Amino acid sequence: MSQATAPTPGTAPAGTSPEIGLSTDGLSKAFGGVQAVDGASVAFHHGKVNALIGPNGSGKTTFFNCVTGMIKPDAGSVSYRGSSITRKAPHRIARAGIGRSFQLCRIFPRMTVLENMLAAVRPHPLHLLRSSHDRGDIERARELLTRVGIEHLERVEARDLSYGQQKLLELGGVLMADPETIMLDEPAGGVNPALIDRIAGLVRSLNAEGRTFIVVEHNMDLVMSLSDHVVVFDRGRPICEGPPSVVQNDPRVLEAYLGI
Amino acid sequence: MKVPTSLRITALAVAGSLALTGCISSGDSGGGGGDDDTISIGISLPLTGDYSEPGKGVQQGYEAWAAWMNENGGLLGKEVELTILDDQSSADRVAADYEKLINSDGVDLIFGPFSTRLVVPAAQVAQDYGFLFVEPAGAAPEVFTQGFDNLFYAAPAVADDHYDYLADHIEAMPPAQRPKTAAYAAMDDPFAMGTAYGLKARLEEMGVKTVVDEVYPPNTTDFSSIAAKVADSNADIMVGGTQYQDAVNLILALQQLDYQPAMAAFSTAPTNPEFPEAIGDKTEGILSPTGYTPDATYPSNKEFVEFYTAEYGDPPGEDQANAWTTGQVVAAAVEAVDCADPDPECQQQLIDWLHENEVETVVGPLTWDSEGRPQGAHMIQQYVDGKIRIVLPEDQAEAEFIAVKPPW
Amino acid sequence: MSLLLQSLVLGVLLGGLYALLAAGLTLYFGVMRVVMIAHSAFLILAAYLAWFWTTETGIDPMVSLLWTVPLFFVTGVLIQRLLISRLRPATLTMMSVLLTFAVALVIEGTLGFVFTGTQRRVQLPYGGADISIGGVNIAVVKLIAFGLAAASLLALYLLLTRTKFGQALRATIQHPEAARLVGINTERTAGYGFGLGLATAAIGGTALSLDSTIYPSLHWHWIGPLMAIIVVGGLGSIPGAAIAAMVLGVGQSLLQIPLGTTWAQTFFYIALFATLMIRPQGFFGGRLAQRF
Amino acid sequence: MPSASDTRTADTGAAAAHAGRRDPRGVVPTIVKAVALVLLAAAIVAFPSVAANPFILSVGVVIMSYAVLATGWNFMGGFTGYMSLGHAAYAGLGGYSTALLIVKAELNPWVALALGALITAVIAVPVGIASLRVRGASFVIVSIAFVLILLLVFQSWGGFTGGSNGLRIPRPFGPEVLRPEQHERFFYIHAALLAVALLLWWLIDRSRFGIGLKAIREDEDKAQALGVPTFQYKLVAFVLSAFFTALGGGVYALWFGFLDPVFQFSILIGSYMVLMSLLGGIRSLFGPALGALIVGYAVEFFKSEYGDTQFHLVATGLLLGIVVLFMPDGIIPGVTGLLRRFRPQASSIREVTQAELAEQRAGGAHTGTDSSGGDSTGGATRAPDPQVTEGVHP
Repeated sequence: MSQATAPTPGTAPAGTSPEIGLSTDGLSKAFGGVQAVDGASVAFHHGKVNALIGPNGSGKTTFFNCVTGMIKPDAGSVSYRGSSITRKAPHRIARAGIGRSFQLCRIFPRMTVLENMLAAVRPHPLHLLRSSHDRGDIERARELLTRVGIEHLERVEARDLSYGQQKLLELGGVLMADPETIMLDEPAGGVNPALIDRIAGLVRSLNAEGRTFIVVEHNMDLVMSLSDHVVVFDRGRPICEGPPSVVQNDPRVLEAYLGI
Repeated sequence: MKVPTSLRITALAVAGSLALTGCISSGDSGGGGGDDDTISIGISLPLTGDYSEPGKGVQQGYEAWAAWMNENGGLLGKEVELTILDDQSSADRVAADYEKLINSDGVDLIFGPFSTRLVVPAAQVAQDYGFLFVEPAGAAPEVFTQGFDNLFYAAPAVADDHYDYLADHIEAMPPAQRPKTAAYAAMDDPFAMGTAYGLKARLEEMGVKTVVDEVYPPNTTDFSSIAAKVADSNADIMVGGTQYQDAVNLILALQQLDYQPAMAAFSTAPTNPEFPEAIGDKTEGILSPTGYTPDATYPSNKEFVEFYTAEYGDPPGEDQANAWTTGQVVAAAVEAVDCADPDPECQQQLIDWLHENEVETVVGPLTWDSEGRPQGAHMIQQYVDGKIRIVLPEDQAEAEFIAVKPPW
Repeated sequence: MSLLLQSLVLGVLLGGLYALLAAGLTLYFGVMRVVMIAHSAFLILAAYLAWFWTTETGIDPMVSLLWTVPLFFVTGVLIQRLLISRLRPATLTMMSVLLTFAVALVIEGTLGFVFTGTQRRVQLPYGGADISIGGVNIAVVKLIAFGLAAASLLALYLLLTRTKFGQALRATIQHPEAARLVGINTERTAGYGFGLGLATAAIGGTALSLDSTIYPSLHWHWIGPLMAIIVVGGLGSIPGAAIAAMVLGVGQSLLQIPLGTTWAQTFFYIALFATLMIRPQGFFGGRLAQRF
Repeated sequence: MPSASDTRTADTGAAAAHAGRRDPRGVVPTIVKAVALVLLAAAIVAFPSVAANPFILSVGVVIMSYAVLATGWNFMGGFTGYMSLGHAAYAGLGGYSTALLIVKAELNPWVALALGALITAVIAVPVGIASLRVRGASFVIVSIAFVLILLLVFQSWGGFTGGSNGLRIPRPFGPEVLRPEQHERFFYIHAALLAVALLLWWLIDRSRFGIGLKAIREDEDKAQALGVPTFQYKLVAFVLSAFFTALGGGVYALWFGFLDPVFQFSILIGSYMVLMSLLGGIRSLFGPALGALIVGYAVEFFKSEYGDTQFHLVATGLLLGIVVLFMPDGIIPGVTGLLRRFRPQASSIREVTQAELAEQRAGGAHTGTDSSGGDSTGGATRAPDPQVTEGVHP
């Protein structure tokens, strides 16, 4: 497909030094003898669509999990907008403004689509016993469901959705929590081309509204067309980064992918 | 969505079970109290569960007694019919069982359950309905401090007094020959602890030093640590507040550590016919209190032993005797006041009569204090030449007391 | 002093049996993330089989190992295949606990049904025999039980470290996804892991029958300490479990001197709570607890 | 028929449809619901006078107590999916602390009951912290271990707890209240407690807190990633669960009048709570109570019919195994699903979405077409991906 990095509306012109949102320093995580993330220091551009690519097993998902607190890193630090979120509980990181999706799409299977959305509402402790079917929340949920295109399914249990619909629901749920930065783990994995386009369109429009994206993705066409900044992972650490066009031609990337 | 359906299902189930409640009560044939020519007696026993094994002895005793009564003209000329329910060795069940026996099966009289732990909840139910409650197994001192005025223990003595003759005997020894130190190990069970601590109180009074005092949970299977302590203390007398298997385990563990006391006394276990099998030829000199011996010369005992042996092949043991005694005690009261029905007035007459009279039983004549404690004492048995014999008190002794136990 | 030494020896002997059984529990948890509540029920079942064997044939209970170990191994594989693997992965941990709990109840009930609640003990000619070394008396049966446990643990260790199957098993425990990627059939491996775990229960049960009374509800008495051991050792770590078993076994034995039997038993649970409060991943290795 | 009326409202416009969709069933089911609730309440109120004799009434008290305990258990098990096998610990603690407050501190029985449950809740906090910091396995292990440790402590600490001699609790009502009347009063007290527990469960079920808890049950990682403070939520649910279980245990203790550690801190009682809840359905408000009714009734029935065997353990085990393997959702959802399958109007998602697709293709505009039929789960299969065509929408 087109490899042109179409300038996305609302982003700063190329050349100026980018604002850093999320960054890690020397992040490491080992499972048994396997060093899944190995001293990774990465800085993601705020307000942009960042892509994280790399061959299978290069530690991208583990990196994601360390950043979002799902796994406690062995060493290193993570900071977001200038404050450290290292080893913080996942919900704190979420509340700091980082939302994420999961590699194999995860929704709440035995809850309705609407409930899936409402689960992302963060009530004030004093309002915990208020009905979850708050009118304002529901309206917002419906808006977002409409935006991702599954508003007609709001009363269906999530497990009865198709995989594609579940992916959209997951994205909707992430949006419901209203995060500044959204980390997507293989948003295009296992879905058909039409839906990929739809998801890409959503990412673009949300980015245009000022949301930062960090996307792990294997679909190179999508990565190249969507992202402003690409980080390439191999063996648990970044080996190169830059605009898509630069990264694409970097010999180290070829080497990592082809295993030369 | 799910709520109304679930509600409907629940409502349906409630309605259904309301309609079916009859099943629970009418399910058991039992013995209708309304029958004029039978007297039905309700009993709950641990037929399954942790207390099921000793519970069986009580069951046999009860059944033998009922059969004997019916062969000998019945009670008040009526046939005796037992309704035995299984309490699954559980306190909740034992209470529910008596509740059922009294209300649903309409029994005329009730007999007590087995095991101290089940006596108190059962006695509560009996008390609330005004029933006489004679029981074969609640010997622990605490049973009698609960304020039950309807409760009578159908055995010669409560747990604390089981070793009285042994204590007397030691006290009578010249001070130089008395044991100097004593080790106690008791199961955490009201009855077993009661026996050991009854003796402990007496021995301490006469200056025998307590060097080990261990209580172990009923489910203990590894006695090596307790045995290590006892062996380390090298006490002159070893007292075990035991039931059955725990005594076997404890003795084996003591043997493994090569501990040789001059006296060794264990409650309950040594009177069990399987005990010599489990211990082998190392039983010589082991002491044990007992409330019953088949050789006793009380008038009714001969009949009992003959009848029981003919029925079951073996002579009766202590549990069987206590059950039979329970039957005798209740029967004596029933014959004396000439009534046997669930009416509170009749039951109160039975209770009052027992408080004031002595009953001849297979374990001797029994009287009770106001709280239901029997006023007798247990005999002391000892393994002599491989057989368990009465050695104390001397006027009933079948064999000479072995003062220094041979090594085991 | 001699009491201390004696208790120490007793603790080590007990710890050996704990270690073997805890290794079995760890295996199940490692391969399937399953807390196998029925482990100790199978332990008691094996002890009953050994007792039954000896009372029926008069042959030493240890000979029963020849058929109980293969039987238990196959049973373990079948349990994994037919029961555990039917559960949904999402709720596996919880539901497997309930399922194995149900298995434990069925075993306990069946034992009570068949053999009644009577306490049983194998009668051995050498039941009360002892060896005296340096003022310490060691019961022969305890020594045999310990030897059996130690030999089995060693065999298990060699199997895990020296064989191809052992490597596959360890890979499955540490990183199932990665193991699948390198071509290990993790399902089958998990089944064999389960079988191995249950085989430890067969050996442990036979060892137990030598020196202990058995009754159907005895398994509750074992499962508590064993679960405490695997948590303290770090869920999923076999060496961790073995070390924790030794430490806790000896600790319990020594604490009995000042505290008495009952309070000494609480040592296991205090260690369990302390571990979860201070170091939830366990003190000796395993980090699986973190995620499961 | 409800879907038909809904579709009509839906046609009036998307916004109106959304507003009117709060209850997709419309008016009729609400009435059915209310009638069923009234009938249920009436049945419970009437039970003591219908019961043939005090024994039947006492069985009713026991079943009611089971219902309270199982519903208490379900505050944790149902909402979060964390299955405690050791909830007997909290029932026992509730019973003992109530009893000890009466016996030792000579408090009024009802004050003691409330205070006892509060004390139990306080004790549950550190236990919850220890067991909930890590996932799944530790929780179950601690739940069992806690029962075993309490058994040891209450057995050994005889001077305070009565130990193996047990602890008798004086009657809360005077001696003039005879036993049958005690049964009746305690039946109603249990019923009232059950009503309170059910009300709170229902409140939480529809609350924001509840939706967070359910999210934890469905996917804890995901819930965390969405910002649900999972540990805190779980802890609150756990303590609440312990509180109600303790109240249940306390009321039972007042009724039964005697406590023995062996029977209070019993694994079997905890497993009954799990079995009842699972059998009835842990996601349903009335599930645990229904399960209690079934199990409680079955226990009595089988005992009186088949009596003296150890088989009740095997039966409990087999039933639990069957429920776990084949109907982990319990009876209520199972029957609900069955009913839906046989309801002719029920349409599968496939139909709904395809109908919508057609509509969209034709009109291109979103209508708030009713999707209440979509709550049919029975024959639903994965719908074909409507996005294949919808993808072109802006």
